[in-house]
Amino acid sequence: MPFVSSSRIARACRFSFLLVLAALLFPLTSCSRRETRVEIGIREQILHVGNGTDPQDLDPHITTGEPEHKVMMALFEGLVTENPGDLKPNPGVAERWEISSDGTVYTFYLRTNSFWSNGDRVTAHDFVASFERMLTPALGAKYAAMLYPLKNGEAFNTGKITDFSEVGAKALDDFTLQLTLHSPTPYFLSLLMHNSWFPVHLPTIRKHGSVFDRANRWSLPENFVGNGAFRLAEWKINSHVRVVKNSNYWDAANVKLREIYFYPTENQDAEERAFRAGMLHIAKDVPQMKIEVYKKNRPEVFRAEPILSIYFYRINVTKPPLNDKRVRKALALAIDRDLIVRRVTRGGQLPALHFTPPGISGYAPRARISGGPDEARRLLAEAGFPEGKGFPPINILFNTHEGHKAIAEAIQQMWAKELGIPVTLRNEEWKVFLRTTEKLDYQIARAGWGGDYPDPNTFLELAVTDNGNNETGWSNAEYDRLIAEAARTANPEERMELFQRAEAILLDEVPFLPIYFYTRPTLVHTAVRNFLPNVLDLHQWKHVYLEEKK
Amino acid sequence: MLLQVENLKTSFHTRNGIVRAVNGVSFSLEKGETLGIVGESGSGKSVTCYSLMRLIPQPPGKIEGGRALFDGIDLLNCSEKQLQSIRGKRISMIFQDPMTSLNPYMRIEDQLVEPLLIHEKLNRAEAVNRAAQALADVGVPDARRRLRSYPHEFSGGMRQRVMIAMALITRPELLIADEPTTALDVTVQAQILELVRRLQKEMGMAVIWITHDLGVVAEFCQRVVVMYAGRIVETAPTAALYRNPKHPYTRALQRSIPALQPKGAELFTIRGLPPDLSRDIRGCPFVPRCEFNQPQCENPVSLEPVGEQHCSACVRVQRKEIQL
Amino acid sequence: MFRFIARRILQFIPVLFVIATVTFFMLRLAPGGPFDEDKKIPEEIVRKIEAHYGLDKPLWQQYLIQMKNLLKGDLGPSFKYPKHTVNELIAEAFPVSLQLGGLALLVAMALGITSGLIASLRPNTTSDYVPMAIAMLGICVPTFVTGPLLSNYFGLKLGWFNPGGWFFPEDRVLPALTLGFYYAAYISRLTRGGMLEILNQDYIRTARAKGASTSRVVLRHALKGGLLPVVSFLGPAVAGLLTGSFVVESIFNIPGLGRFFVISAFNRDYTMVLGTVLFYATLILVLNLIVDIVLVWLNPKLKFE
Amino acid sequence: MPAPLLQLIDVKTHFPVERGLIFRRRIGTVRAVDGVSLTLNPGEIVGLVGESGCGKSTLGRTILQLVRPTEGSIILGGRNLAGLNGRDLRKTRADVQMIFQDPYASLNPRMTVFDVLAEALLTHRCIPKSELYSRVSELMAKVGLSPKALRKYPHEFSGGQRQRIAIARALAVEPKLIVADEPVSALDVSIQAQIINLLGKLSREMGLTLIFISHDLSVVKHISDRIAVMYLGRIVELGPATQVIERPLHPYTKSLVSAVPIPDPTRRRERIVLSGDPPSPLNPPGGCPFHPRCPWAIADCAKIVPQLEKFDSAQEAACIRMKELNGPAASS
Amino acid sequence: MPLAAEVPNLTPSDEIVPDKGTSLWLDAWHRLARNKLAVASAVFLFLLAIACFIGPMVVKNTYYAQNLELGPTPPSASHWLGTDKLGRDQFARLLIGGRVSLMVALCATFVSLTIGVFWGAIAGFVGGKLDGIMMRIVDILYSLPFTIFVILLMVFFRDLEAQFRWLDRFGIPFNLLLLFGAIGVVEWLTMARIVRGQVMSLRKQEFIEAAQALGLRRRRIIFRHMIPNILGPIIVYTTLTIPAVMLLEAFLSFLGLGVQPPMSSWGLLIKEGAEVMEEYPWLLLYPGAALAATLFALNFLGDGLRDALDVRASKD
Repeated sequence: MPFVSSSRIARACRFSFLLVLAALLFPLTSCSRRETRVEIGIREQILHVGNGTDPQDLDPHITTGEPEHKVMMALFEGLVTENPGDLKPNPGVAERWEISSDGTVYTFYLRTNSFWSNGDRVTAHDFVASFERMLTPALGAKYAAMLYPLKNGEAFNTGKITDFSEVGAKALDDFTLQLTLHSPTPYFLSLLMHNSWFPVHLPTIRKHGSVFDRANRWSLPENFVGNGAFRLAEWKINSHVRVVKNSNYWDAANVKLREIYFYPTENQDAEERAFRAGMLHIAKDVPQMKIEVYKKNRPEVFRAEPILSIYFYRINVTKPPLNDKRVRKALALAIDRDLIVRRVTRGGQLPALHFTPPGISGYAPRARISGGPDEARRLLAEAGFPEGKGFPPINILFNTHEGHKAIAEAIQQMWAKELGIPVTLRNEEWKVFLRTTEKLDYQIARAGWGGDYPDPNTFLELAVTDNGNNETGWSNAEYDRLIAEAARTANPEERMELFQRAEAILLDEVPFLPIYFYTRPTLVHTAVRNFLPNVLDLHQWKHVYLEEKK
Repeated sequence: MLLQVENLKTSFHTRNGIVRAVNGVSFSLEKGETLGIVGESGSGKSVTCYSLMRLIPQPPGKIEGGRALFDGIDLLNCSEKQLQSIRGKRISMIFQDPMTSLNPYMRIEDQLVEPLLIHEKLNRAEAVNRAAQALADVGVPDARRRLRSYPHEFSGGMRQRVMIAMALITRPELLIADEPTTALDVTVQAQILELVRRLQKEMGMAVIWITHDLGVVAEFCQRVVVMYAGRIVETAPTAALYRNPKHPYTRALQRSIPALQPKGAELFTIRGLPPDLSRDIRGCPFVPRCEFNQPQCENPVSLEPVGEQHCSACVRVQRKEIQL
Repeated sequence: MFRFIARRILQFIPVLFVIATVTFFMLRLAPGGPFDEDKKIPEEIVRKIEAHYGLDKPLWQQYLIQMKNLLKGDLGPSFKYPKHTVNELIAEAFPVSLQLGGLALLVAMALGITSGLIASLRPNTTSDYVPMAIAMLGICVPTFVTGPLLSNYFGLKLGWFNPGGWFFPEDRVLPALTLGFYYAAYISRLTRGGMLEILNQDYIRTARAKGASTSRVVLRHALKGGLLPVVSFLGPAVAGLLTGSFVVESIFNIPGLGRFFVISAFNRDYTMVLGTVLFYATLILVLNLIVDIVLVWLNPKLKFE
Repeated sequence: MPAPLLQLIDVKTHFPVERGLIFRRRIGTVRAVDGVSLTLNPGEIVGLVGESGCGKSTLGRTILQLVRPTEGSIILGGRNLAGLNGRDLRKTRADVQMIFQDPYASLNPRMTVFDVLAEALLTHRCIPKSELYSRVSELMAKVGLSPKALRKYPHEFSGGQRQRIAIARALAVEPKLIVADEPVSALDVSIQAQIINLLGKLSREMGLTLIFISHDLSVVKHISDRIAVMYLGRIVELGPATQVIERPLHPYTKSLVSAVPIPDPTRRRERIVLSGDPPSPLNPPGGCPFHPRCPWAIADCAKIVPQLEKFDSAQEAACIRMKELNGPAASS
Repeated sequence: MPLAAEVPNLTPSDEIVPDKGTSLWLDAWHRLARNKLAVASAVFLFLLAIACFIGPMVVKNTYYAQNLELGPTPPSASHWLGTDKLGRDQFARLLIGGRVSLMVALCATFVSLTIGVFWGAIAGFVGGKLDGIMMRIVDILYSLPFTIFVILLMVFFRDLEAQFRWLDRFGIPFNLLLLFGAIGVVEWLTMARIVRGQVMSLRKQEFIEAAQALGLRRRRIIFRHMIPNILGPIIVYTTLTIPAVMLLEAFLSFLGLGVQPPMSSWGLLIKEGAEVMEEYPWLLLYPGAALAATLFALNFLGDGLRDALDVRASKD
């Protein structure tokens, strides 16, 4: 027991305690009810965007991710750009283009008033040099394969030839660029919108080191030169990227936004809070459990647009019992996809009864996974497991994520209920998960796939035997043939027909078990204009502007 | 009369009941007098003095009653503020264990000047001068430099000197010394005794010297109070007490000291153990251990004069039934 | 004292060496490489990238090169952020963590010490039980609960602060409170324990016998000794405040080092992980050293041995 | 003359003071015990007195090998303890036991008396289960404790009783020698008497050899056969108890004796008040270690290290002026 | 416990022996039994444990049965604590989660007690170079990246999983064992430090010297004389770390090490609840309350245990 009578000290302490609290809360006296960032933004044409993960780099030849792509869409302009909304090719640096009748030679006529942010003119040579850089093996560009449709592109990239002049990219003059393709690639113009086709300013790159050095620091804000509607002003890792309007841009007169801030928002809850607090105009994601709240209370800011992505399970077809397609089909039929999208994912996703997502013009898959639980039970019995008897426990592997877990839990229950088969779940950390699926060390594994361009090929080529992303052990000669033939076919109708047949095989064999097509639940402030929904969730920032509804 | 304590009662409220550590103690002290309080551990001698200064940890301790008039102020009932102005200014204390009684985290200087800063409102420089002087007065060599030291850099004896310097720096009227030499070597004890004697003479203060060492009392005190089980059992001028103890306990105590006994002979021992103070003791608390006990000893007793300035709480002595 | 510090710093070397070695091999053993992605990249390209970072060499060579670079203080390039070196990334992110941790430390000390003091002055009364119960709650409520709670309440409901971000001075308040609260709980308990012990010491009685007022006794005499347990706790605590802030950094979207560390571990950003581990290990060692120095400074009885 | 039980030959216990960046260097030595030679006969009680810091406790712990000596031999029953290694040492531990000063710290607060004593009994000997209880009771009875208290914990006993338990524990292993380090300093006067009586009785009845360390001269005088006075790690005077106290030879002993207050106000003694504290054993003064404080010191005292010299048949002291100061006349 | 077992002959034939089984532990037990708060806490924890281990087999709702159409609902008659977002009964999930969390707590306690106390006691008692090395090892283990370590652990032992399938029958998936291992690795470090500090201050005590003088072996001195005397801080630290361990489990399960869905644990429930605290507060409230109540009970029990083991306190 202390020797001190304590009342006075206790009072003093309580007082100082309050003092500390007061000191801590002091700033709020000055900052309650001030103008929010969003409000200032609307006034000043400054857009604040939640952008998912932190961009790793802003060098279009190095990066592979979507967040980087979105930032670079502001910083660079390719030959063609997306038409907001339907993503049809629009003129970009190329004012117009001509396609040869066999569909293998593209001639682009560049606009003469396109400038780099340092004032240099953008020329056809810039594009050729950029493609060369992209394809040079020493750079180790991960997405170099995006340029493989170019004649000899793959050969150059894999070192089989070393002379770039053999590659199908030529500058006929300063403003005429001719690209020769290896085979007619109907979606070629869509490909050009990807950041791997963006031009880079080689003199700048050379100034900061070797052109083929991944670590070349030309893409840091102090060195950066781009040709987009905006230029890079600030890049604070894990904090934000700030781009400001590029006055040298050829169409600068029509660019209304003065600045765009891109914030990394890995934590969706934090992103949603930031949006609610008026710190973001656009929140890239909405936490699952908040979706209904927004749908109900603030429908004007909530969007859930379908995007070109599918959520599916890979099935390892190399081991019993999953090597039996009847079993796989039974599994596919026993899933109540409607229930999953309504009650588990809740984001307006579409139940996936086929593999290629809807929204690709000219292609709507005819084949469907059809039948219900009864059919599933029949198939399972046929395969030798009536009412699931004797069915060995199968495992669903998913990478660590709340959402994946919930879906796996739901499917586990559905299979147990409808088919009577025991299912275990297992989650693995992302990189471990990648290795496990790669080694086919799983039975059923969660997967997702987003299209790189609006064409069935970006989905259906996955299941081709030697495709690195097949990862199911499934191989079908007829399927491979159909996809290969489609690649050689220039006639769109014929081509689509080939894809229809391929997809029918895929749905009959079920190496991929489709679950749902993604939507991108997004929160967009009502003042954001010209931010049009599209299936790739790509937005040309030059069209976007802010204006408060009257 | 400098201090008059009347019927002081202090108890501790513990989980195992109320321990009546001091149970009706009365004594008085003249200016400049040296009073010894003798007793074994648990006899309440220290609690008595802490009660006077209200330094009993509260809870569990509680001063149940009594008065302690110091120069007209009742120390037991005055305000905390008034008491604080007396503590360390007019009444000072030194404690048994100089190792633990000095704050190990503060320099000697800061501790020494504290009474001056509190009570005399001196500025720092003056106070430090006084502190250096006080330290030199108690015989700490190289006082100015040592002011900057920490307690652990001193030996036990030196630390006790520091304690004394600290206690006397305000020239108090009363010094209460709670076994200040128990933890020290005999040689150092001798030094401290000499020192206090000298300072007492210089300042003319009164001293209450608490100890269990009859030798120290004999050398140092004019009058002695013997305590047992929270009560005073005997009080007398030193010489009278030693020559002619009037309580069986005092007598037994004396006989158990080896110094007063022939070498090698069996020492006198008091049988049994001190009483449990959480029990209510109605009669003489020494009864169970007393060699002279009789049934009448179970009746309440009080301290009565049995000689010149000599009081005893033994009924049988009071009735002159026994001669010790 | 100089010798003491010098000797301790020399002792860091073998410890850091072992940490670097074990971390290096642990990282290489962990499945998944820094360039694995769900969309498979052609094998040759992966090899090119690996060659660029020297990952194609035999493991022992990589190890030697890495160690040599570490000796030079070069933590290497980041795999995730190809345009940045690990040194730069740490230099950019650490000040943020430092600020957050420092403020959280202030919060923890201010709340912890005052509430601990209140509790210790009247043990076993309401003014003891209430702060201690709160402290106990503080220990069992994780930051991933307090963070969103504070953010929702003060950020959204009351609108006093931004619910996240690291742009304005007031953005520091909520994260610092979140992070500090947990430690405040511990400090509060330690303060109470330490003060209870000190207030029972003889020298407190001495101080009172000198006529010192209660506040003087507590503040001048008891506090220094009573806070010793808190100070010894601060070594690991400060390290924890700086390293353990991943959750808070993520909840409040703060560009701090904790987030880097965890994300780079998931990305298998070998150099970044190794760099941050070494950085943190050094930090912990240095903090422990500082705590030891402070302990000696606070407690004159101790000496630099 | 029987064979000595214990022989200390030039025992030194030094503690190095080390510093160094990586390789630690010795920068000084605390000479806690600095060349003590002493012989104990069976059944003898030798008192060891001196101020705190003089090395008397260290000497006691050195004899028990709780601290290993730096130099010298400790020969107990013909065997040099100083040279033994761990295993042998543990076996011979039973031969010497210790009673500590603080009865509150020397008993494990979480062991009952029975556990304490049973552990001691079983450490070196095999005692059948059935006998254990009676043996423990026996021990308790021997030190004057009721066997009923066997299941109690130390805190339930008074200081004196605890010291009895500690004595019982020491006796349990049937040691040849007991080192009692200030066994009564922490006790009240009346209790002190009981313990002194008990130790005296045990020594007489069991022929126990005892080293009795104390700073209280009257207690030491009362119980000991011989007294050794220590100062700064050395014995400065040695002789029969009464003689040393009543006719001290060494100036240090003289001042020590004179400092003891006499519990009788009628008797006064001329006091030699020593100034200051004993010097630090880290840097002991050259020559006679006492010379800086000695009222009779002469120039030579700072140069010559005095050795113990016989004054008469029984008493010896280490002072170069011994004869001069005491003279044959003083020895009457 | 080796502490009590090492004293043979505690039951002498002589019948005068009062209270024959008395040992520190039995004594502590009696004292503990008198502490009402501690007893209430112990009863609470006991009932909780019973409920968690038997409850899931008894209650009518299972922890895995979903009702997707129902979704998250607040507490009602059919679901006492409401349902989670997949429409599962929160009460049943709380019980099954408690099973895991309590096992984790037990394991962490066990590991930190065995390794931590042993390590710290040896380092503190022997001292010198050995102490230096042992403590540097602790430093190093502190600094290693835990996440990577967990991933490694998970991957390396994955292949062994098949051989430990039989454990599933007892409700202990192999994964859980790995989880215990991972927790064990971190949990003993701080304990070792605390114990070391305590042992070092105890080493100079006279009764330790007395034990040495008796010629006792080091092992016996450590286990019989030192450890019983530092139980207080050990118990207090243990009770304080248990909630931290339970939350650590959530992190590890999140990484894939630990319980696999649809099983759950309090840590996971709290983590999931925290994500929806605005919309469905009961999903955070009940698991949180369960954890807090357990912590409080543990704390009271710990304090009671400490007091009970402190033989001196009983007479104050």
